[in-house]
Amino acid sequence: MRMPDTQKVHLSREHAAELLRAMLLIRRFEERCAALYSAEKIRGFLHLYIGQEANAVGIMQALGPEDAVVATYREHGHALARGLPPSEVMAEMFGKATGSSRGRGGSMHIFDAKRRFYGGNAIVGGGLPLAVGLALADKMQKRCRVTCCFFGEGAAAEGEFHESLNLAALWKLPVLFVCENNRYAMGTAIERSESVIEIATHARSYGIGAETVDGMDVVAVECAARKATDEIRAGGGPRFLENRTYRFRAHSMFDAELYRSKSEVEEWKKKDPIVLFSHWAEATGLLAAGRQEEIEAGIMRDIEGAVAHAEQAPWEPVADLLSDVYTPASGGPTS
Amino acid sequence: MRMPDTQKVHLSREHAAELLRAMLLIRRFEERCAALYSAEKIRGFLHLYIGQEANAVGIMQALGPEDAVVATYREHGHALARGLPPSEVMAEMFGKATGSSRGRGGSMHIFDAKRRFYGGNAIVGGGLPLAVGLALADKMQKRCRVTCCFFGEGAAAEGEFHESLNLAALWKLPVLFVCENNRYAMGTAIERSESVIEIATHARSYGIGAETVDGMDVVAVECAARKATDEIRAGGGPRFLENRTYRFRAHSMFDAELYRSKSEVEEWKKKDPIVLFSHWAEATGLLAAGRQEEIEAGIMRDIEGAVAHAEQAPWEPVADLLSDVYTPASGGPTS
Amino acid sequence: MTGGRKITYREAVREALREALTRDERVFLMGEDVGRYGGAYACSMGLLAEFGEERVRDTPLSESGFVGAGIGAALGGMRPIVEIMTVNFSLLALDQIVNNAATLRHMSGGQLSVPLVIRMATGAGRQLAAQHSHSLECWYAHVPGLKVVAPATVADARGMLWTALCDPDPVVIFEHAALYNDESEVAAGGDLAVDIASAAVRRQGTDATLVTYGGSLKKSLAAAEVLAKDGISCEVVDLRSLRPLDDRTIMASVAKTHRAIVVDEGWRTGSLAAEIGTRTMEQAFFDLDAPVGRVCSAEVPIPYPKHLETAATPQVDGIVAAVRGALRR
Amino acid sequence: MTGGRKITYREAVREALREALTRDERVFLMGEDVGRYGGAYACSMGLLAEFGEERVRDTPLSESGFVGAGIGAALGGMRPIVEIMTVNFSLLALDQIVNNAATLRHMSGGQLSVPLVIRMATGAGRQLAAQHSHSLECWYAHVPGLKVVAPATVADARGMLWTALCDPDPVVIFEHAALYNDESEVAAGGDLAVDIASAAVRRQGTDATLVTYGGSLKKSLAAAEVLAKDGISCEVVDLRSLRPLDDRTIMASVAKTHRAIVVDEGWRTGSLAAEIGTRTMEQAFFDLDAPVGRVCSAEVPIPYPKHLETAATPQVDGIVAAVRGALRR
Ligand SMILES: Cc1ncc(C[n+]2csc(CCOP(=O)(O)OP(=O)(O)O)c2C)c(N)n1
Ligand SMILES: Cc1ncc(C[n+]2csc(CCOP(=O)(O)OP(=O)(O)O)c2C)c(N)n1
Ligand SMILES: [Mg+2]
Ligand SMILES: [Mg+2]
Repeated sequence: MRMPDTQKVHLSREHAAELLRAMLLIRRFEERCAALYSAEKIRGFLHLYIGQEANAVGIMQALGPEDAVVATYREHGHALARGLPPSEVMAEMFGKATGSSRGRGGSMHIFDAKRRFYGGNAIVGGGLPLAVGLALADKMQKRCRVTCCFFGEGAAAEGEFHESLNLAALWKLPVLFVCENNRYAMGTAIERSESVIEIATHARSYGIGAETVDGMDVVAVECAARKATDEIRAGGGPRFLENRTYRFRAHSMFDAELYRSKSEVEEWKKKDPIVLFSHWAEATGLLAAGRQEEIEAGIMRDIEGAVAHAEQAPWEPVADLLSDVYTPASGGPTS
Repeated sequence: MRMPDTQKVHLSREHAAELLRAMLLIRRFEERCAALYSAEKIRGFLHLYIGQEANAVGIMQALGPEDAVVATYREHGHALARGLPPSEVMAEMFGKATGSSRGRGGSMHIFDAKRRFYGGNAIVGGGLPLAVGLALADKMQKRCRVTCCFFGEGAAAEGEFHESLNLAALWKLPVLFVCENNRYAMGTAIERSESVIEIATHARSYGIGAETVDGMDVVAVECAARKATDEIRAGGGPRFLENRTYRFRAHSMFDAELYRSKSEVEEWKKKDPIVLFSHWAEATGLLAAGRQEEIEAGIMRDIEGAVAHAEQAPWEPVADLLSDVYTPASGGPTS
Repeated sequence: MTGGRKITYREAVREALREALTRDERVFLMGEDVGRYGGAYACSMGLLAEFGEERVRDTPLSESGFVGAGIGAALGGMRPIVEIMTVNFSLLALDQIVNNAATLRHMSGGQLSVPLVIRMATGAGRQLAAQHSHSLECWYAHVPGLKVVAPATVADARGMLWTALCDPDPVVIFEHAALYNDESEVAAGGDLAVDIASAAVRRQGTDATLVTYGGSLKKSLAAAEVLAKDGISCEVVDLRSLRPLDDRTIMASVAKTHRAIVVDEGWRTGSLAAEIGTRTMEQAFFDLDAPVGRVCSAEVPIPYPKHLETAATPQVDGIVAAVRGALRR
Repeated sequence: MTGGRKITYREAVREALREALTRDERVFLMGEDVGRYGGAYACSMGLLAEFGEERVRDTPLSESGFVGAGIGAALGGMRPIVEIMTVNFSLLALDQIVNNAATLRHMSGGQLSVPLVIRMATGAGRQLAAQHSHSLECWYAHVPGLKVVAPATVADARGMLWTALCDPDPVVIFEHAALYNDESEVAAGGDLAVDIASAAVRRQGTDATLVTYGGSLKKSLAAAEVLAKDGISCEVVDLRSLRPLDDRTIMASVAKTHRAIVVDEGWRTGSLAAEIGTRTMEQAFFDLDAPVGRVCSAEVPIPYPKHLETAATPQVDGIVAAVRGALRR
């Protein structure tokens, strides 16, 4: 792994440890989720992010608390990287009342208004217009904020991709579009879904500055994100990153993975973002020997805590089923 | 007007007269329609094609009877250029039972299965997927045919534009996409609807060969269409033409045209495709003096005939209201 | 009321838009041709000049995109009014409306709200043929998380918008295209906001109840007029809110008249009229002297020619006949 | 019948697809992940290898695009089977279905037909939360020009596809996702096509009629079983066709039982159950001893946790209670 040369990131020891910690948290959290799925504690769909951790973690480095994030059904990684407490995310996976969305959303619908984490959108492409709107609100209210929207390369075939990119570009909105191109939409390889497989090409056709990024390299992702968000904050309108990445696991827990070869998966696993980064950081002296073990231990404690919390957390009472379909009578006009 | 040099069209006297006749037929037919609208013989929406005649007429020269055409609500021009009998088109405008669609569709929904004229689609962008499907059927049945799909530049913002272009390119389908870029979608100028105003740029981002064509020059349009359809028939997959054109009239009969200046309209009227072509054809000797008058006279007779036909044609009886919602019991399996 | 003045339904919508844009700077109007063109139905004519292009925002033809952007802007603290030119094009935005606008509050455990107003023209009657004549109010009224209103009068067109904007949840407003030229007196000045949760009895009567909304109110009132000449007294209930439905007002009327006919421009099968029919049966079964009748659109893509369009959609004659049928006279 | 054999609903769908692809070379299957993945519900597993990628066609995620392409291909002489992975995503394709598939025949004056079959999975019950648990059959059943069927049994899953393909008009097939693992005996060999126009009485009874379809049939039969133990005899009508509705079978049953309860997983307001309730009132008012009851989904975006999902959707207990309520015992 080389340092990306587009823009030097100040990689302090602390920051390196933080990057590693954030990626490891996602990895271990999700490994645990897979087990909990088999144990039938987590149900419904569960889309693991394992292999793609460098993307959420790298991008989040460039976002502040005032910025907004819109993600997909494969969003546990983004939620954790955004700083949502693992206990709340885990409780959500269990469907418990202390979960991020009070347990109502589960794995695919993690929301956190305080942290400006706007889901958790399970309709492919459905989050993009929301991101455009959030950015529009910021622009109209003259707030210097970025809305970051994650989606897969499969979403690039949806009409909403096109409509959203055009709107964002036309209105010069502060959106960072992040396409996590993991080469598959469920079982459909990008070659079978896109006539032009470089998604960034499309972005450019709207006049949006777009870059292709190594999505297995957390530093490269961070660099690209910092550059893009700087440009957006400077009023340059939307930017687009196409992160080349890979999911190591099946699409969901129902997927027999008939559409790709074991050897392809093994090839990509050699680029494991966590292994590559930790090796590199150790080699360059950014990560002291033994530090990773410490980090792992801390993470395992957090995850145990999260699971314990989720286990004992209460279910939402059935009597509350209909609450929040509408806002309780709010007592009148807004002005 | 210069001869386009991309590909010489064999412009016999006959052909020149035919181009002129076809454009004039549309012009006079629609002028008559406008009057009939005021006379309340035609109702609903009426979207005149006046100013854009070179497009339908130029393109149709490259299509044979086996090819298919999909158009929009501004399709009288395409219908007439495709060879639908003026009397049937006029009867349709009147809503009479002898109309192309038995009067049920009116101005926006002219269909002619025999002539493979598939409407008449009033949802902006809605025709594009149909064209993709018609072409898919041809490809799957190994028929060497082209499906030509007309739409406006406003449609390029719709998600279906994106989905259709991607599908056609991905599957290498024999579709000729013709974007009639008349600079306005109702009252919205292209600069306000497209982040990149050269629509052909988008087409190229799907890997589709695309050209920008002077849509006021019937010979240029014909040349471009012949080249594109030749490439398509040779198995090259879809092609895209962006025809720069202009509508001289309001969007529909309800439009007060507040969004563009009279002088802009006047500027464009100097490029009147009929005037330009007839002057050029006369100057080059392709059109004998007096020939245009003859043609005009013939057209006026046809239009009078069409109006007379439409006037006296019967209404569909109310008793038939529900017929053709479903196919009458067809008596069993298809095989 | 500080004295009435006559305005059209279109002017009422325009005044309501102007008032909203004036009162709350978070309000903006967005949609196809709302700006330079002045709105497909001229409802926003002049507002671009008055409020500027940030707040009266022409959009590209991207129904899903800009409706979704409206939802996002609402999440971001704005109070968007999104105009979908007509209900016919709203099909392209249904995913955003059903899967985002309607669900976000509940699905996020109450964290988010979507204070969005979507306006759209609806209905047939102007010879616009099959793709431009839909009445899909019933589809929207089916969706938990949405509120749906249908101003049938000039006063409601004037008043409902502000109330809808004050609502913290997404409200869909259906304006029947045949109403824009209607003229009527409305109160001048003062707070014109109206209740958007309850039905209104537009005419008192004792023999049968006509339950209706939107573009069918006029026809129902006209039918009541015709029937009155024969001594048949109809009560006419204008639903106003299609979701939630004001069962109380409907049932109170049925308790009095013992007969109900629903007049609804939607296609008959699966219409809102079906819902009202079943509710009435559920809640007032033993009050009913006859089954609840329905006057709906014929089950056919609406054809272009006037005589067929008229035959396909509810008309005064059909309403009169339905009432007579229910009364067996 | 040449002797039965046990297969699952999923296998029945797969066999039906295989049969269709074998019998008519104009038939092809197109949709997201129908090929290499084998179908989101594994219904088309193995078909790609058998029929090749032209005829088992993986599409990009472009619901409007490929459904529209299916309509176009049907116009072009093919017999496409378009799979929309689930009804939830069909919202993105509704414009094509409503404005093109359903209208083209009528609007063209009978010149065109659209022999298209659209299949989609529907329903809740697998903890997939608000955006993945819709039951929007009623919306489709509202649209003239469409036919809508809901195979509730393995035999119907096996037989309805071919009948749908033989239909010259667009047919939408709803497969409830909770049924795919159900197993049952079906006839082997021979022509397995079934009538798709009429309802079936799945259980005879005398005290009340349960009218239902799709994923709710099992629950209704289970409720009938429970009630039978208390001496309450329920007739269970499986609608099978949701458009057109087979009124005759429903009314014949109601004429016998005098009480009807509709079990329908759609949200209550504006549900198909409302239509059936109103029709029953219209056609059998004086046969009814009680208002037609409805067991529907609660009006809430379906939540993820099992206990809430269960509470939100029709269950055996609720059906039993509704029948008892109607019978006052
Ligand atoms: C509109 C829509 N169509 C289909 C689906 C079913 N589906 C869920 S995830 C998925 C694949 C998406 O692929 P991609 O966008 O590349 O994201 P990834 O899963 O690879 O992260 C599909 C087809 C859906 N959720 N929404
Ligand atoms: C989906 C949809 N949205 C809006 C409309 C209303 N509408 C009809 S024509 C039109 C403008 C289309 O412009 P363009 O595609 O450039 O074609 P032109 O009218 O210029 O030929 C609009 C907005 C529609 N028919 N369909
Ligand atoms: Mg992917
Ligand atoms: Mg245009």
